[in-house]
Amino acid sequence: MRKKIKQTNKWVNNVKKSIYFDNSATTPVRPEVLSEALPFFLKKYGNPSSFHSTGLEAKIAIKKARQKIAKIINCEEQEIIFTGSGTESVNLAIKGIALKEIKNALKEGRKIKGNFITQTTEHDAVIHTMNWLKEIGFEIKYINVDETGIIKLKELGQAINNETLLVSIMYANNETGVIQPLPEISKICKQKNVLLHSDACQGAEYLELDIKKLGLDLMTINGSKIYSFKGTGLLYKNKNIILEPLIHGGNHEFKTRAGTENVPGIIALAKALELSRQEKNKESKRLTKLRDYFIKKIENEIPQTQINGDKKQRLPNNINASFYGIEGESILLMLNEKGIRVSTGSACSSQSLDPSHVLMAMGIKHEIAHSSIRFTLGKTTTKKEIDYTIKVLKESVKKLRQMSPVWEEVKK
Amino acid sequence: MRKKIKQTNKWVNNVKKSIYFDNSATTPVRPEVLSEALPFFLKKYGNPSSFHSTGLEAKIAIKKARQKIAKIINCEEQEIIFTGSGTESVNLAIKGIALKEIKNALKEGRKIKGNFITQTTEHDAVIHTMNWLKEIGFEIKYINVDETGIIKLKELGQAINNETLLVSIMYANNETGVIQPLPEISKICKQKNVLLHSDACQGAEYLELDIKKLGLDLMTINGSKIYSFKGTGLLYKNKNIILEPLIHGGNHEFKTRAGTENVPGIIALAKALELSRQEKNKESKRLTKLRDYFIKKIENEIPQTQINGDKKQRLPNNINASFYGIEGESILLMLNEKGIRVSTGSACSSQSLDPSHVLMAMGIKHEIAHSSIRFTLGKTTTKKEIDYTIKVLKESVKKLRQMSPVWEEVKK
Amino acid sequence: MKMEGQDWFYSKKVKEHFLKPKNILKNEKEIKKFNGYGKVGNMKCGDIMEMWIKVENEKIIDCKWKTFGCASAIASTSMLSVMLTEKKGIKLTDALKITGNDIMKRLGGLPQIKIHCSVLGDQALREAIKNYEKNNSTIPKIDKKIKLNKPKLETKLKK
Amino acid sequence: MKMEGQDWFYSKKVKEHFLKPKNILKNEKEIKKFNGYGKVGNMKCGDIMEMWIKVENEKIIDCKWKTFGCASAIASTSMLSVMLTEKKGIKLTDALKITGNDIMKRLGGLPQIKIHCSVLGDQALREAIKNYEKNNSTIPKIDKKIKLNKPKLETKLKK
Ligand SMILES: Cc1ncc(COP(=O)(O)O)c(C=O)c1O
Ligand SMILES: Cc1ncc(COP(=O)(O)O)c(C=O)c1O
Repeated sequence: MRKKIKQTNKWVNNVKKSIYFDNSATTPVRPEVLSEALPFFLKKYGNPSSFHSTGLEAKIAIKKARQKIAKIINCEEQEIIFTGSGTESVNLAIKGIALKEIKNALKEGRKIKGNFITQTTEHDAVIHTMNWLKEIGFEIKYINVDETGIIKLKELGQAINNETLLVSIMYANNETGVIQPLPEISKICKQKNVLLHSDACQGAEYLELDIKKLGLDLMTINGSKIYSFKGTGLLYKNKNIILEPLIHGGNHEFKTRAGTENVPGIIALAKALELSRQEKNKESKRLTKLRDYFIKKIENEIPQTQINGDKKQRLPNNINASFYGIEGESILLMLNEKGIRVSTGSACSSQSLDPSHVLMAMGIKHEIAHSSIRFTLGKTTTKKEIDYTIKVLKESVKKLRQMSPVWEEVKK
Repeated sequence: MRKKIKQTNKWVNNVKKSIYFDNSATTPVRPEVLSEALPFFLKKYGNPSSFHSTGLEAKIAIKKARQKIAKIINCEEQEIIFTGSGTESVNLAIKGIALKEIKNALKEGRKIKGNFITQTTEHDAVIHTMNWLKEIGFEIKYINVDETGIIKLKELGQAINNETLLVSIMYANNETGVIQPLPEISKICKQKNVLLHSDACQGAEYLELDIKKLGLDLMTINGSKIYSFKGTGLLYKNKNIILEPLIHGGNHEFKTRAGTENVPGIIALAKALELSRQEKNKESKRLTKLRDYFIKKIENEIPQTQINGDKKQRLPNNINASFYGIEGESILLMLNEKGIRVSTGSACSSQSLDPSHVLMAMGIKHEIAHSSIRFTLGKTTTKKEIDYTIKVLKESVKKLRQMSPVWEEVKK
Repeated sequence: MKMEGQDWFYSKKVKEHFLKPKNILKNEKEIKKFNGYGKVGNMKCGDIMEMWIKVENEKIIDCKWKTFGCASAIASTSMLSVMLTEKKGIKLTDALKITGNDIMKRLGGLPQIKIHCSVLGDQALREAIKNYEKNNSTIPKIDKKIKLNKPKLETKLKK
Repeated sequence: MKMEGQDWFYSKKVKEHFLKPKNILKNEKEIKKFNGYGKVGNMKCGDIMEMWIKVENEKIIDCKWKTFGCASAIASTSMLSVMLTEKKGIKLTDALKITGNDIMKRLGGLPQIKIHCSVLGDQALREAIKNYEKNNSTIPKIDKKIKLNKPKLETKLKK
């Protein structure tokens, strides 16, 4: 089976039928990752809780995966909680803290006390969780970012008080790739003696993950962004923190998250993290070059554009650009016609008509936020693909601008 | 890839290296199920929320899977919520109802009102969720079962009152395979105008799943018990019920469960359910025969044993037997040495020393509960395997009884 | 793939009109030809729509438009412009009867969330007809100043 | 596989002693040979342990046992019986010094939750020694009545 999958290193060619510049939405699974996990579907299918050899085999495999990850993020085995997604990990981190206060308030028949602090460009997983906490009575404070997308540290320091239960600041932004200065944020939190969680889903493939260097108490990672399985995630949780579970049942995951372990998914997650660590430096360098090349091309060849988010403190694979006078969704669909898969910074195309809250939080005007496109490069990205994309992009933008009533004005 | 996996119909042979009688703990993934899902790891890897062709491909695949399942359980598409496990589905059903009251109580700064009703032989997913609700102030009522493991319907009728928020009764028991009379339970709930959830994880492979015939408002199914992926599950939810989500984030699953969809897992779940429906009648007959043969053999060849749970109203693949005078775990380990994988009805072997709460709830004595073994047959089970197992079992029981101080007494 | 266009991605017709929109105003010099002009805008979905019509004998005989809008806005307006001009023109009274729904039908449907886009061209058309009636011969200068809605971040972050 | 026995499944030694336990009392007629008898029981983990010892010159020179217990109870007691008899017997004073920990070490460890099992044999031994001392020559009849703890379902279902 292994060999057969390895053969599928035709993978690269298969993937290449289209140019996939949406790696921040999700990545394909790497063949090495899949082949590591495959035996656990068919042959080593035991339930890790089963008290026989088939169960033991699965139990040991999970333990090894846990050890592997513990080494990578520099923590202890029991500090890793496997979950069913990045979103679940985020929810577990935040609500796991909140539920302790919720329990107490209910027992005492009183209203909620306490506040949570986050910032304005977080992923929906954090924002909607916070909104829910707000609804039930917690105070939620959103720290602002500057025009480059980086958090205003001073505001953070001022916001923390005695009633702060948790600070949650993402590692790298999913729309702009902008990287938050976690060590500095951690310093502030430590000074004020407040717990810090970071949603590191986007950072996990390319950035430092040593939780001691980053200074984190809780950290979320998922599989679907690091060439591993969708529906997998983990939460690093400092062993001194006890979280109230979201999902009750059997005594799995150190009683923090019940349910039969997703054995193949856990094996895959560990393998993917391991590979990403091995390739991190080289791949980051390669992509940074391609990214900067891409950005330069856009700036040179397409007039009236802007790159959104800090150009240095950003993921090596992220380009977020606004093309004045036209709508992101239209650009996206034109590129799609030519086999190029991208995303709008704006959420207009998905289930909401509002422009990207991330770009808006950076003070970018409404219509410019609506004009944005995110290109997120990946393992298989080549310079050739970028050149082709620039060509198609140029034509598409031109065509759309011709039919835009705004363009004539913007040009001036 | 498909063909290659199909070749793996060596599967049967691989699996056969051991005799796997622990199919209620988890099942291997069927090759047909894996091969259906494989393309969604490597090639069709899009995020269903992505607004381009790669995303659309995944979105449509999920939609088709949802339609397939909706047809099988006789509901509408939007009534199926995909989750990350059976445990999560159970939690979503129960807490999804409870959280509405929790929210109101917190807003009003008062204690919790309302009760939940379940029964004494439920899975830990239900019991520990109920215990948590109890802790925060809900009233929890446990309906008793009779000595065959079947719920006392009269008690249920009496327990329901105006403050009842939900009744949750499992379909088939995971330890004894005993089947609860859901249509009758539903009648009682409908009369009293109370919602009914059923944990159907164990029933999904063999029993009727038409929610209209069963009369359910909510139903939990998972992948790991029906020859599909671990870490997958679904909740059927009547469209008139609005559940408070456990996991907040993006607008996935009709805003009831956030997080990037586990595309391969969802495809696999639908395929497995489809196959189980096609084979249900034939396979149930085949297994019922084998089960009854197994039971007769035990009763005839091993003295001083008892079968736990109703012999008719039980899953076609479940045999739960107590062997007086000796401990389940010791039998399990002796069988394991001979390549036979079983489970103790008692939880002694796992993380708790208490005897099975299921058997105890049926009025079975402590030491007899400790003497139980569960055999759960599966797709690949043959009569030969049973004959071999009986032989090994006979020897093991004899050997253990020889060293038991209780045996001499029990014999009389 | 039956599902296309029904509830998510666009129908074939939408795609066609999006990729090759009909009756776009390509050259500002053309404007002189027209005797009715309408403009509507909704930056909430980044939509701005301008439409020019030429009316003769109470019939629209030509029509051009421009939009800063998404694919459904482009396709809807393109389709509307075809509906207005396909049979050698349309009576003003009939033009006024065209609804977003009619446009959507011709397009083979739009996703739920994009339905409002089909109304945009329709709205611009009404404005253009009103403008024609008010001021039969002179076309007002194009108003370049676009009013933008103030961003409301609060809708997402519940502060 | 380093992990075996450390924190979950059993060590090699445990397996060995479980599958081939040493010094089991096979025949009730043997009982006559012994001059010390102990019995402890804990139905909480389904454990009951009986032990017979033969003492000569303040030395245990033979030892047999029976158990209704799990694999770790069986292996621990088997190991204990070996420790008692391996070097042509052990002084009573030394026998009394053996702890559950000593047994566990010889077994290569036991899972956390099973540690108490290693104490069972040890406890039965103490009872047997006490019995020997109290009543040097006569061995009491085996008490067949086993007291069982009342099941406490409440521990799981919080009613
Ligand atoms: C009856 C029953 N309910 C719930 C579950 C929990 O399912 P999962 O392990 O997928 O969370 C199981 C199996 O573990 C079960 O047998
Ligand atoms: C920054 C960030 N956080 C959280 C998530 C949620 O992860 P998942 O889809 O695995 O739930 C994502 C991706 O969707 C993300 O990019």
